Amino acid sequence: MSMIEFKDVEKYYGDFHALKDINLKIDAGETVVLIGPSGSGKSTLIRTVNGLEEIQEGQLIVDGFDLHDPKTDMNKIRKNVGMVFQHFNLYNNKTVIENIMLAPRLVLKRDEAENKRIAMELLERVGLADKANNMPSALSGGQKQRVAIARSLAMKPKCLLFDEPTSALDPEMIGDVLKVMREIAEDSDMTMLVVTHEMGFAKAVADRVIFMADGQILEDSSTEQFFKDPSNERAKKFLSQVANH
Amino acid sequence: MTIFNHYSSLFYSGFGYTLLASLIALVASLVLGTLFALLQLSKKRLWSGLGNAYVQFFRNVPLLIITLFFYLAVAKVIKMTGFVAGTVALSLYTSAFIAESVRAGILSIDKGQMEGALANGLSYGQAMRVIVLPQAFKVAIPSLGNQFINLVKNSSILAFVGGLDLMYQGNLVAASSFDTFTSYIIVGIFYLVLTLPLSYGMQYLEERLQGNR
Amino acid sequence: MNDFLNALTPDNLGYLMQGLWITVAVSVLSIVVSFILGSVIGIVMFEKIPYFSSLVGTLNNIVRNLPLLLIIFFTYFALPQIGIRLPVFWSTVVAMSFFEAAMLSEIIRGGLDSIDKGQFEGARSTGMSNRQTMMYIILPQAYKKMIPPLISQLISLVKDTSLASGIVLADLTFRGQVVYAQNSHYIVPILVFMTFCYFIANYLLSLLAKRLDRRLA
Amino acid sequence: MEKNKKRLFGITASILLVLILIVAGFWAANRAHENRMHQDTLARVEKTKTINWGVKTDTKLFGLVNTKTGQSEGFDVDLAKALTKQIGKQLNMKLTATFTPVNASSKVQLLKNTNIDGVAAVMTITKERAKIVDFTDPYFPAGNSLLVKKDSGIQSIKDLNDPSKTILIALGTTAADTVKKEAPKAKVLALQDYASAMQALKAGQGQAIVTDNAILYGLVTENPDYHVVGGIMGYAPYGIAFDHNQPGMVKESNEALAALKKNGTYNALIRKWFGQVQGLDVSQLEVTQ
Repeated sequence: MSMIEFKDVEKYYGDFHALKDINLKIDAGETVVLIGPSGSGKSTLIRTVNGLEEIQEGQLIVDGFDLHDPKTDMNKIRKNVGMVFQHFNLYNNKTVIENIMLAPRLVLKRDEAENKRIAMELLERVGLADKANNMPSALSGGQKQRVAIARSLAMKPKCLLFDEPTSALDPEMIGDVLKVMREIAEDSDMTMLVVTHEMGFAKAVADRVIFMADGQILEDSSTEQFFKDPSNERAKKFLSQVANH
Repeated sequence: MTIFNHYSSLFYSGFGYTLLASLIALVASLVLGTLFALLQLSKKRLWSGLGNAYVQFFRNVPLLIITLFFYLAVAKVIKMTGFVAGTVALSLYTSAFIAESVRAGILSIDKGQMEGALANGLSYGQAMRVIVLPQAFKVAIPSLGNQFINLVKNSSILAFVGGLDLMYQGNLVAASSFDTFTSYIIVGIFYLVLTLPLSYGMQYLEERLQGNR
Repeated sequence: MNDFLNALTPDNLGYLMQGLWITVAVSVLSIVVSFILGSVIGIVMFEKIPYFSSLVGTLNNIVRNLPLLLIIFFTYFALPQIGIRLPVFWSTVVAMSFFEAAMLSEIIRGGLDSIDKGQFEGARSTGMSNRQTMMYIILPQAYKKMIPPLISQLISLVKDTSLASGIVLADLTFRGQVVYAQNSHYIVPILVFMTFCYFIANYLLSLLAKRLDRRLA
Repeated sequence: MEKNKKRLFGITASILLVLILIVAGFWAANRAHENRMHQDTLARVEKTKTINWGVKTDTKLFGLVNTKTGQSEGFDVDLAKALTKQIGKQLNMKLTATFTPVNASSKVQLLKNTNIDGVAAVMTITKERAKIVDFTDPYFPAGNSLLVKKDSGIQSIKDLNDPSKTILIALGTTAADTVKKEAPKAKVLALQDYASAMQALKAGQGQAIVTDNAILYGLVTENPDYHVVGGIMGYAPYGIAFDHNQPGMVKESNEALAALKKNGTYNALIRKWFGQVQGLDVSQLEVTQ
């Protein structure tokens, strides 16, 4: 069963054609990495999946719901689709643990004791149990991003979206975040769609790699195939440039 | 000072009505202002248009005209005293300015806060109420404070419609004692008792908030 | 509808429009005077001259925190008691200028504060005096930033002029009251008409402010 | 170095400013005292060759602005003009009448502040006011009456002597004293002007307006659902007011008023302004020789 399905999707920002004829299917449990030069539409694409961006044409089916249908309740979908952002977007007015507990309390009406237990468990898993009562402003970037991941996991989503989760971090922070992400990919059956420039992570974790440029999907192949011999010329060029760095 | 002693009960009762009108209008305009700020920011054209129209209307029309409208026209249909008419007008007028402050506050909050909350599964309303608005109000405190000071000063509009407030009583005392000079100075001191602490409190808060940044 | 036509006869309309003219005249005169006065006060507060700045600031704060209506009544009714006797038009201009100067001085001080300190250091390092720096470097930049808030202050002025109807200044608001004294059926039409006049005048000003804001940004 | 200079300047300027404020304060207090002293209105009138009258702008039949000319028109205005002319004759000079609009709360203030020379603005002669201003002989026989809704059943002010009732008056009129005397238990609400009072009555904020009968007749002309009841409470005629202690001006005015009554000008004006008012017997107002 597919978790995410794009059918002939088109997206415009005014006159700018941001996504062109996107057709893409991601099965439940798959880990897919989305790469491409900046401005290629990767972020736009991932943001459409939980409705932060609207599409203008085509069909986008997530977890069985058609997002383009105005009758669809976005809140229902977002319950099952978590997202981790480039700039973390932690709630500035809440402590670390409150950041994690808020949505389960308001949306899932999770029992308070249970909520706290799960939140602490998650904090331990990302290695930040001692920061539970700090404000986000007291954390480093890498710590913030790990809290953001814990916050998404607390909703027990079926699908998790990562929008360049490490590109705003100092190099020495990246490892910790990637480690957490890899653990999630390995020990759960969660669907993951990751926009990243970390080729090492892609190679190690992804089932499939999708290459985008100019709002189009140019290559969609298995990880092994992609890194060995991409069929698309631009993908080849991109890979060689990234490898040189 | 003999004037004050002679008419002190008038001054005190006027002060009470001014305080009452200010407090009622404060609460009402805060609620209305927030509501219209949210309307202005709505993605639906109709709602945002409605919000904008409301704010533009009340920002660009004199408070006195609005007050007279309630007092002379609306009161024909819905019976109300000058005090009520004045306080309603004051609330609506101030709410347009508060809407602008709150709107600016909301816009100053990083878009990521809303997106993070939405992606986290919160509904738009929940995200607004629990995450964005509390932060927006904090940012808006200095400008909200200024609006509250203006509100207290503007409550003098009640004098035009028999609103029994400080200014109304001041006019009465000035007209019957003919020591206009002293009467109005006493009225001024009463207003300052309300507005000066607010003003200095706001300055203090503003400096502290700037220090935090 | 009939009431509208009856209320807005050519005579009444002409009478009201003269009132609008008085409203505009008072507003423009007041903004000019208060701008000059407010600049002086604003600069004094900005310069942080020991004792003097805080004294001026305190006096300024007192004026700012009084209702304009009180200041208008005081100027017209109380000042004659010490021999300062002004016609109602000039009395209004004086009261509004005095009050608005206190409001504007805060805007001007804020505008000056917002200029990067590097501008001072740069100018002073080239050998310009404090006064020259102020005149040629700081004030022009600050005024440019202050144009939008100045226009919104002008909008307040146009609105606040209506308060002077309380001392029988024959402005738009007062004249409206005179017209509906002819017949109480005219109250709604006249109020609607006055609202329309004020709204158009002020809305145009606010559009101007927005446009300048965009151009200067 | 510069810092010290600034400091010195600051201290000097502060002391100077405080001194200026103190001096201004004393000067103001002194001027206020001086200003209470006598100024002769007649002398001023003779010097300027004008009499500046305070008149109403919003009172039908007495002083209502004609929007075509922008000038107040009414019995008060016409009488003031006639008086000016007559006083000029008595003083052997040509006097001009000028008019300044006043409202109920500003008329005495302006008189005291000498912005205007006299007040012809439906002003009732009372003992209280006579302590503050000088009145001429009565020029219009008025008294307080009640304006109520025709179906209200209220017949006299006694019906309103109850804490649950509210009586509407205009600010700065004598109605307050009448109400205090006749219906001490009733609540009183003072409005800025008669139009507001009428509106308040219609809105049910009060049960009756108490004010001068002449003004109430003006209100009735456009509000046929209302009528005037309660007779005339106390003969409270209108007088022309001048600043306090102006025997010269008052004497000239009284002579002029008597002359106008004698030569028929007065009656002509009465008929001009009150001839059309329904329910008012004009002959009661006219003077008989």
